[in-house]
Amino acid sequence: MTTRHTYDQELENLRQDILRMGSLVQMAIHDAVQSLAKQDVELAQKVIDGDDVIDKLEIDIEDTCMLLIAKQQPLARDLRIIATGLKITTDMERVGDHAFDIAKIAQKTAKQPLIKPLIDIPRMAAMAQKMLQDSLEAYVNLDIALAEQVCRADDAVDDLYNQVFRELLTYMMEDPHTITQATQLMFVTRYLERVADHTTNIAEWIIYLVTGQRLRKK
Amino acid sequence: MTTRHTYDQELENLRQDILRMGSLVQMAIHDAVQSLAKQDVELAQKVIDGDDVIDKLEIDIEDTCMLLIAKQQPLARDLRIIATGLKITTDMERVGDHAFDIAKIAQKTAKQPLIKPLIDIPRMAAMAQKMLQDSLEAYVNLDIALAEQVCRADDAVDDLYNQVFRELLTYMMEDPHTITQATQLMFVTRYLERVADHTTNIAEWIIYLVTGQRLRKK
Amino acid sequence: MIGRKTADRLATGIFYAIGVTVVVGLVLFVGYLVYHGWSELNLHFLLSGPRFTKAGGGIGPQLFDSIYLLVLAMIITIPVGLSAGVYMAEYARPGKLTDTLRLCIETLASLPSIIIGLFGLIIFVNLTGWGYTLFGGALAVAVLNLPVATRISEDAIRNVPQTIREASYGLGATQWQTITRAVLPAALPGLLTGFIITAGRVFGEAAALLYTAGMSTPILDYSNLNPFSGASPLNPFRPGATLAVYIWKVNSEGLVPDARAIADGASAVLVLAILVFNLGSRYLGIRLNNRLTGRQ
Amino acid sequence: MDKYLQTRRLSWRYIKKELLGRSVVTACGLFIIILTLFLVFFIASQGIDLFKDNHVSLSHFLFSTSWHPDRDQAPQVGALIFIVGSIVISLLALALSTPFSVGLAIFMTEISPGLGKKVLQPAIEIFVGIPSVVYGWVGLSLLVPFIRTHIGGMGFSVLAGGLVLALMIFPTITSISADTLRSLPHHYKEASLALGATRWQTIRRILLPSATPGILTGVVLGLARAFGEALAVQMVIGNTIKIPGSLLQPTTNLTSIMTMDMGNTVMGTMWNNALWSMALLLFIISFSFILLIRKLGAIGAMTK
Amino acid sequence: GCGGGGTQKANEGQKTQISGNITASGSTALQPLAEKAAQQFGQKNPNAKVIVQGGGSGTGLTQVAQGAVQIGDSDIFAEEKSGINAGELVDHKVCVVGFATVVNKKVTIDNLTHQQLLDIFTGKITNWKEVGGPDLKITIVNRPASSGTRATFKKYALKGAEEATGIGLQSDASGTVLKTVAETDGAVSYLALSYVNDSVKALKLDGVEPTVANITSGKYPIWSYEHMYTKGQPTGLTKDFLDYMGSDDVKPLIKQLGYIPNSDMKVSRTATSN
Amino acid sequence: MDYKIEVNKLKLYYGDVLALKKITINIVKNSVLALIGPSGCGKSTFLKTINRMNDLIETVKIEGEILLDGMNVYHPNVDVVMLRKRVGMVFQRPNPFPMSIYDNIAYGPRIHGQSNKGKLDEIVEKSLRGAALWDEVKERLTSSAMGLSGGQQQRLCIARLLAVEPEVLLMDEPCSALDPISTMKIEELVTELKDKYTIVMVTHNMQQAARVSDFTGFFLNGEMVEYDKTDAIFTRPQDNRTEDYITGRFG
Amino acid sequence: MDYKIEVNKLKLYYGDVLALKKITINIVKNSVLALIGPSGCGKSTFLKTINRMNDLIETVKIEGEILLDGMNVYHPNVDVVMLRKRVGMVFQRPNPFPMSIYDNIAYGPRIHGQSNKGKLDEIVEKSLRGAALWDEVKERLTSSAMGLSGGQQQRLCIARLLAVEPEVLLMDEPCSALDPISTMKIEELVTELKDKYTIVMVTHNMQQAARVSDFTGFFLNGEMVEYDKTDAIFTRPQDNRTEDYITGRFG
Ligand SMILES: Nc1ncnc2c1ncn2[C@@H]1O[C@H](COP(=O)(O)OP(=O)(O)OP(=O)(O)O)[C@@H](O)[C@H]1O
Ligand SMILES: Nc1ncnc2c1ncn2[C@@H]1O[C@H](COP(=O)(O)OP(=O)(O)OP(=O)(O)O)[C@@H](O)[C@H]1O
Ligand SMILES: [Mg+2]
Ligand SMILES: [Mg+2]
Ligand SMILES: O=P([O-])([O-])[O-]
Repeated sequence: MTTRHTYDQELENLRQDILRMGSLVQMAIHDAVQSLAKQDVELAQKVIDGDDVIDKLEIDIEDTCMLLIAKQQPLARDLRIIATGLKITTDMERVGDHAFDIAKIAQKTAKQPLIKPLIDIPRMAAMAQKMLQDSLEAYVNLDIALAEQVCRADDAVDDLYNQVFRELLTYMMEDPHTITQATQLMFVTRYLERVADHTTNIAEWIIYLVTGQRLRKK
Repeated sequence: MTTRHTYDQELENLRQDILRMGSLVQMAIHDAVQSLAKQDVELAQKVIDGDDVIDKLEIDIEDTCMLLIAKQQPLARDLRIIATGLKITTDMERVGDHAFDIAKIAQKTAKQPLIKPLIDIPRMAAMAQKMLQDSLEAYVNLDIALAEQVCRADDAVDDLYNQVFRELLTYMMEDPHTITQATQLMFVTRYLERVADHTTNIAEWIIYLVTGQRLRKK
Repeated sequence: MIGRKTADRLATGIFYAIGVTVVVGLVLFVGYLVYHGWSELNLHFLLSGPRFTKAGGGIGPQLFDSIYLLVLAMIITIPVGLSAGVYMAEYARPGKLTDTLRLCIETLASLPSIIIGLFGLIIFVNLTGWGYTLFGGALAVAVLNLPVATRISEDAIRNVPQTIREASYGLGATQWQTITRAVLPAALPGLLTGFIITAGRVFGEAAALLYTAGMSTPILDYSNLNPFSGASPLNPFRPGATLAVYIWKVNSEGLVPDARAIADGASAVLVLAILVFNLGSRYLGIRLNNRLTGRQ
Repeated sequence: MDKYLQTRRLSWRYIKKELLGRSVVTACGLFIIILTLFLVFFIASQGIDLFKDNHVSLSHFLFSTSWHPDRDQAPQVGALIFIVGSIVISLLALALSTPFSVGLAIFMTEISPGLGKKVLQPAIEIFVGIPSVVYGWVGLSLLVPFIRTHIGGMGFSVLAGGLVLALMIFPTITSISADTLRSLPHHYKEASLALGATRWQTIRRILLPSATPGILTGVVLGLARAFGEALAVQMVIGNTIKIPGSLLQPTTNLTSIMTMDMGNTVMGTMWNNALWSMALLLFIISFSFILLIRKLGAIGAMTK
Repeated sequence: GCGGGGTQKANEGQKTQISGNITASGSTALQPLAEKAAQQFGQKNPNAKVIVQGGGSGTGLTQVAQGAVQIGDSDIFAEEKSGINAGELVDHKVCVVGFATVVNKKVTIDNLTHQQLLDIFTGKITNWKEVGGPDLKITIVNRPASSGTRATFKKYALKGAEEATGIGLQSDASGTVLKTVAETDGAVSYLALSYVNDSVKALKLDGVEPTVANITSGKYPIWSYEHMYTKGQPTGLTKDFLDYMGSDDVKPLIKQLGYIPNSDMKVSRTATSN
Repeated sequence: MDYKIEVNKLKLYYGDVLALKKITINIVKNSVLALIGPSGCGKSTFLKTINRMNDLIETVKIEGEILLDGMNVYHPNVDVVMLRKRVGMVFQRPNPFPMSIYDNIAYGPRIHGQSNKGKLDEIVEKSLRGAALWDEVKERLTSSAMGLSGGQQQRLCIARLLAVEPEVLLMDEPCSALDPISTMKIEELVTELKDKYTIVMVTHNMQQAARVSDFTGFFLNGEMVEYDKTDAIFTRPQDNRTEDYITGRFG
Repeated sequence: MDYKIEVNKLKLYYGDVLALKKITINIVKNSVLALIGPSGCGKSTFLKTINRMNDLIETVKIEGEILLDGMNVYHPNVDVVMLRKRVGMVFQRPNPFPMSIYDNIAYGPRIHGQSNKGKLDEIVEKSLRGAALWDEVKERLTSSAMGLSGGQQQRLCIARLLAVEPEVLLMDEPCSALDPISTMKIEELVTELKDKYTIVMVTHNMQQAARVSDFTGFFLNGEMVEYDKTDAIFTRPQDNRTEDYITGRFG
């Protein structure tokens, strides 16, 4: 039984907000890639519009963290929860930005048919999304093993990125008409790679949250 | 006269570390773009090696912030200094990452002659760098006007980015042989655009640091 | 020069010696009184009246008068002393009047009891025309004890934390309500202990009574409880000798052959009574305090 | 909403209760003042008659040893013998009891607080309460014969008076000294010991100096009690109207002569007036003691 | 006033029955008799209380004059006491009491001449051997100067000579004197005969023993009347008691306690006679 | 907003010393106002002017006005005793009366004339519940209140106030004598109480002010330097003196 | 590391009550060790075992050993008086003697036999400087120490200790009776003093422990639950009980 009801409630609210932001971001990535693959302009627009919500949520979470620090003199795990909150929102917001960027590209590419049906990009997106999902789950359950798994998964995304990048390069060389679209898709893959990177960061922060140990960046 | 010597000393140390990280990052961007322009592999390597220092500095700064929160129950400006420290290190680290990425590209492109002498990219780099420098200066002097100027400068970088992007696209279309290098350069411009973005973030945090007001993200 | 440790040990030894000496001395003193008075401590001695020329008299009337005078004196002292104490602790503002009052109380307290006795002789005995009366004695003793009672009341009331008053005012109580309902109940243990000790003083007082209440007790009719009847033990306007006075008298004027035994016995009774007063006040004070503070 | 804050159109019960209580206790305070003033006035007016009506000079009263109030011609009322007797016996009592009192106070607060609290403190309190006639009685029946047979003289003596008084004021001085020592902040001791002082050093250099005003207050109170005590002393000092040549000689003092002669002399006579002048003198002395104690109290308060 | 006043009224209310409350105070020499008599009186009249206090003759005279008591007991004539307005007091001589010079039992002599007594009490003789006794220091035990006993002793034994001050002891009351003389080697003092017992030795004066016979016949001079003074003529209970004191009921008591009934006296004195 | 208390240009003198300098502040109904400031700045003084506890000090002189529900509490017709009933006060050290728990709570109603046993029982239970103490003490209402722990005593004092149904609660450093756990409990309680009462609380603990209050006023040398929403005061105070104070730095 | 004090399996009984349960801890030379824990957990008790102030309590029984520079302080040959000179103690409430500032500082040297006026002057100045008090009091060395503010008094007490040249300073909640500014000053002072002394400090203020100490020990019910570098304890305690305590939550 704890004696700090209000505080605990506030910490719980913070966690919920972070999780909500996480799912929003995850959903945004998913939708963005979908809109790209399905050339669905409206879905893309939805993602673009949704970015504001995510940005606002980030600011709210940051404010909450600030107020908690001001009020509660957090120490130990409480402090780590708050610090983690402050840090991973940056990463999540960036992921949201990338979703926004992808959605923008989706709107641009929607005007022409796709140079080829997208397979690897959605696969990459799925991987990144899974990582995001896992890290959120790790956050919920304070599951270090899962968080470490997320960190490892980044390599697979990187491999896929390199593969898709080379593929698109080949397309471009073969058919200069595809250049515009291919460069766009190149950026998309780059973004997805970044998303995975950010997610890795988040996972690392989760490990810190649980253990208090910072992983040295690779 | 203050009565919290140790605390003030620690806050000052934190500021110094943040500034040091800022200049390191700024230098890294400068060197990376130089190495790209001058096809200087060694300089690029230096940037790549230097990234570890930046990453380590980030972790140190974060730890300092955490300990300050734990020890000093920061409020008001002190709290904002620390929160700002926690947040802008992420952005700076990202800028450092981009320098790293550019340096990597510099190493790749160094094998072939450049498709054209780089003019706009160094210009962009200079602009981004200037923004970084200004924001550091704004941080030192708690100069809101300067910070706001940094925010506005981002638009110029964006414009330049779009211009260079189109230019590179044209190159590629005209001469598919340039595609590989052009895509690399495209990423470089994209990175520089991101650097400017991050710098804008930093400037926004500086405004927050001084006024306590969060700017709504555009 | 001796080392500081040696000095320490030496000093400790000396203090122990003093402690032991005093304890032994005190035990001997009480032991002496009780030992000598022991043979007298029987019901007959305690209840029967004195004899003038023959041995075997008791101290019954004196014992009764001691208690009765005590009651009379306390009936006068407590209300006045308590009220004055309340005034000092609650109403008196720092200033000339309060200073004067305090000085008066101290002056009164320091007056030798013989002076108060002589004062009583002239005022309560001669001027009023009452002659030697228990009431006059009670008044004299009241004068003697008034400052003590006032000081005890004031201290006990002052010792009630200010916070209690604030609490009461904060709840919308008037000053008088605060005093009577919050402060005095809180001061009760202190008041009780103090008054019992005051009572002990009355019980043992002699000098002030020699000239006011007289030195002998008339033969009384203990079945007559009408306080206005001359023969009634309850008539306050009759002379009466308290135990302490009786010891004095037996010693100075007594023709009784067993004067010594009577004085011994009466002394023992007095000492034991004081013992009871002290222990009683301690016990009551502690119990009451525990009740108020919730300790077991 | 106004109804709450408005004056309750003065409830008389409320006012009465407040004012009545206040007046009663104030009256009691005033009563004490009046009583004291009356007493003082009374004693003073009685005491002054000797000089006013009988035209005895103050210096004769204070400094002459010639006490012949019963002479028909030129009665003499020099009170010096009594004054000296009072002083000598009181000082002797003080000299006898102070070292023991302070020593015991230290013993019971510092050396053996357990014993002090459980045994000595209650014992001391009981002894404060023992009536003076009992002390006198013990003095008369035990001390006087003892002195007579084992030390010398007639038994009735300055020494006997001093001892009885010493015994009487011993608990007073002890309990006030012990209270003072006890009320010294506990941390004085801790601080000293923690600096590596021995217990004796701590007592001598910290506790005693800090407690001095309080101890002195106790001593003065003891002195006042000794001065004013009547019966116990009178029973054992012999009441010889003579300045004692040694501790073993009898003497008399102010209170004794007053107890013995006051009742037997007629109001208004020179003899009686002389006795009242002694009462006045006694009052003045005890009043001076109060002033002294107040002074000491102020000093004590300053060091707290 | 409640005490005295109420008493009088109660008296007037029921004339048939004697009741009420009066106080007599004063002479310690008379006190034993007064107490005993009051006790007897009380047994006879259960509703009447006569309270007897000591205090000394001076006290008795002073208090009766001030109205504090109804009866003032005295060993001396009111006229002899300075400061008393004897005119308003009414004298009731209840008996005569004799006084003896008493000494500690270690003193082997049993007679002193007048001169010797004078010399002893004026401090000229300080050792018993000077008067034929053992080598023992003389310790004088005096009553206070205000005592009636002392006044009588001074007047008749010492012929009015002033005692030396600063020698010997002083005891407040006769009882204490008795005890002190009994316990102090070489002590000498004087006591009413009613107080004298085996613990001390009573001395002859000029060879005359302090006995009732010698007093009534006028051979032994140290005696005095025991007076009961009232302020104005006695009334009510006071009068009843004084009447009782003079009645035959008290005579046996007087003798028993060592006093001498007035009627036995063959000599008499007045306030001014010597 | 709905103001419970309006303070207009309040000045207070202790003798000649100006202890409160033109304080003007509106206190929102059902909110918690925290007063912070260095020792001796006048927080307690200000608090006590609201229920006129300062009347007890003779040298006090007051100018300006304090309106409680629009009525000036310093109006000569105001019955101070009724005012204090409406504006209750909790002190720094818990100050239960040395009586039973029950009698403590019943004290207020009794002095205000309630003597019906059933009613009193009801009030006692309700007040104790209101102060979150009922469950802890219901088994021992007749035992002495002095036997409670410090934190319980402080809640008892609050319950005792609630029993006279005040509208405003003034709290002068109510937790400064309590351990951290009890402090937390009182803070939780204050948060609950503000639904029904308007609360003004002095505290030296910045974080406490930040935690429990809606508004915060910063006093310095008898002046109200800054008054704002609590979140604003503690993250972005406008006045440098406020900043210096809450960050632990002084001029 | 260089240990100043080694505590091995220390047990302390008050009568039959075990108040310290097998405490084992090594205290690094020239470091500040903070002891934290709930009220009554034995912090003060532990502190007092080090300079044997517990000897004053008769019921105390001690097992295990405490080595000061390798010497067991409970060895029968140890001179307690000298031990206390080496291991000085600062108490919760400032406890200057009621004498002048000068005499307060000179007290220690004097009882240890120093009577040379020049030497004493020197010691007084040096000690006051060491306690960062010299500048504030140098003009009034002969005035009473009781006239100083609480914070100054506490520094005076530290100066008084320094005058007997101790090696270890034990501080039992030295700031709990002080205002925030004085607290800061003492904290600054402690930070300076650790260059020369080994300091063990009890505090209830987590942040204070975090601020001034190098190591922190957490006591609970007479047990040393956790002992680690301060930074670690306050950001990542290993034991859940420590975590609960420092975050203000209790079982
Ligand atoms: N009864 C009084 N008489 C004269 N001056 C007073 C009185 N009470 C307080 N003061 C002065 O008024 C000023 C404000 O005191 P107040 O008690 O209101 O301060 P505070 O802010 O509550 O301080 P703290 O935080 O120490 O409780 C102080 O300078 C104080 O000395
Ligand atoms: N003299 C003593 N006799 C008996 N028990 C004692 C004594 N002193 C302390 N104790 C008990 O020992 C335990 C530890 O007390 P200690 O004073 O060391 O606690 P603490 O941690 O310093 O607490 P606080 O934070 O309140 O100062 C407590 O349970 C206390 O009741
Ligand atoms: Mg205050
Ligand atoms: Mg402790
Ligand atoms: O008491 P006396 O009989 O001596 O007057």
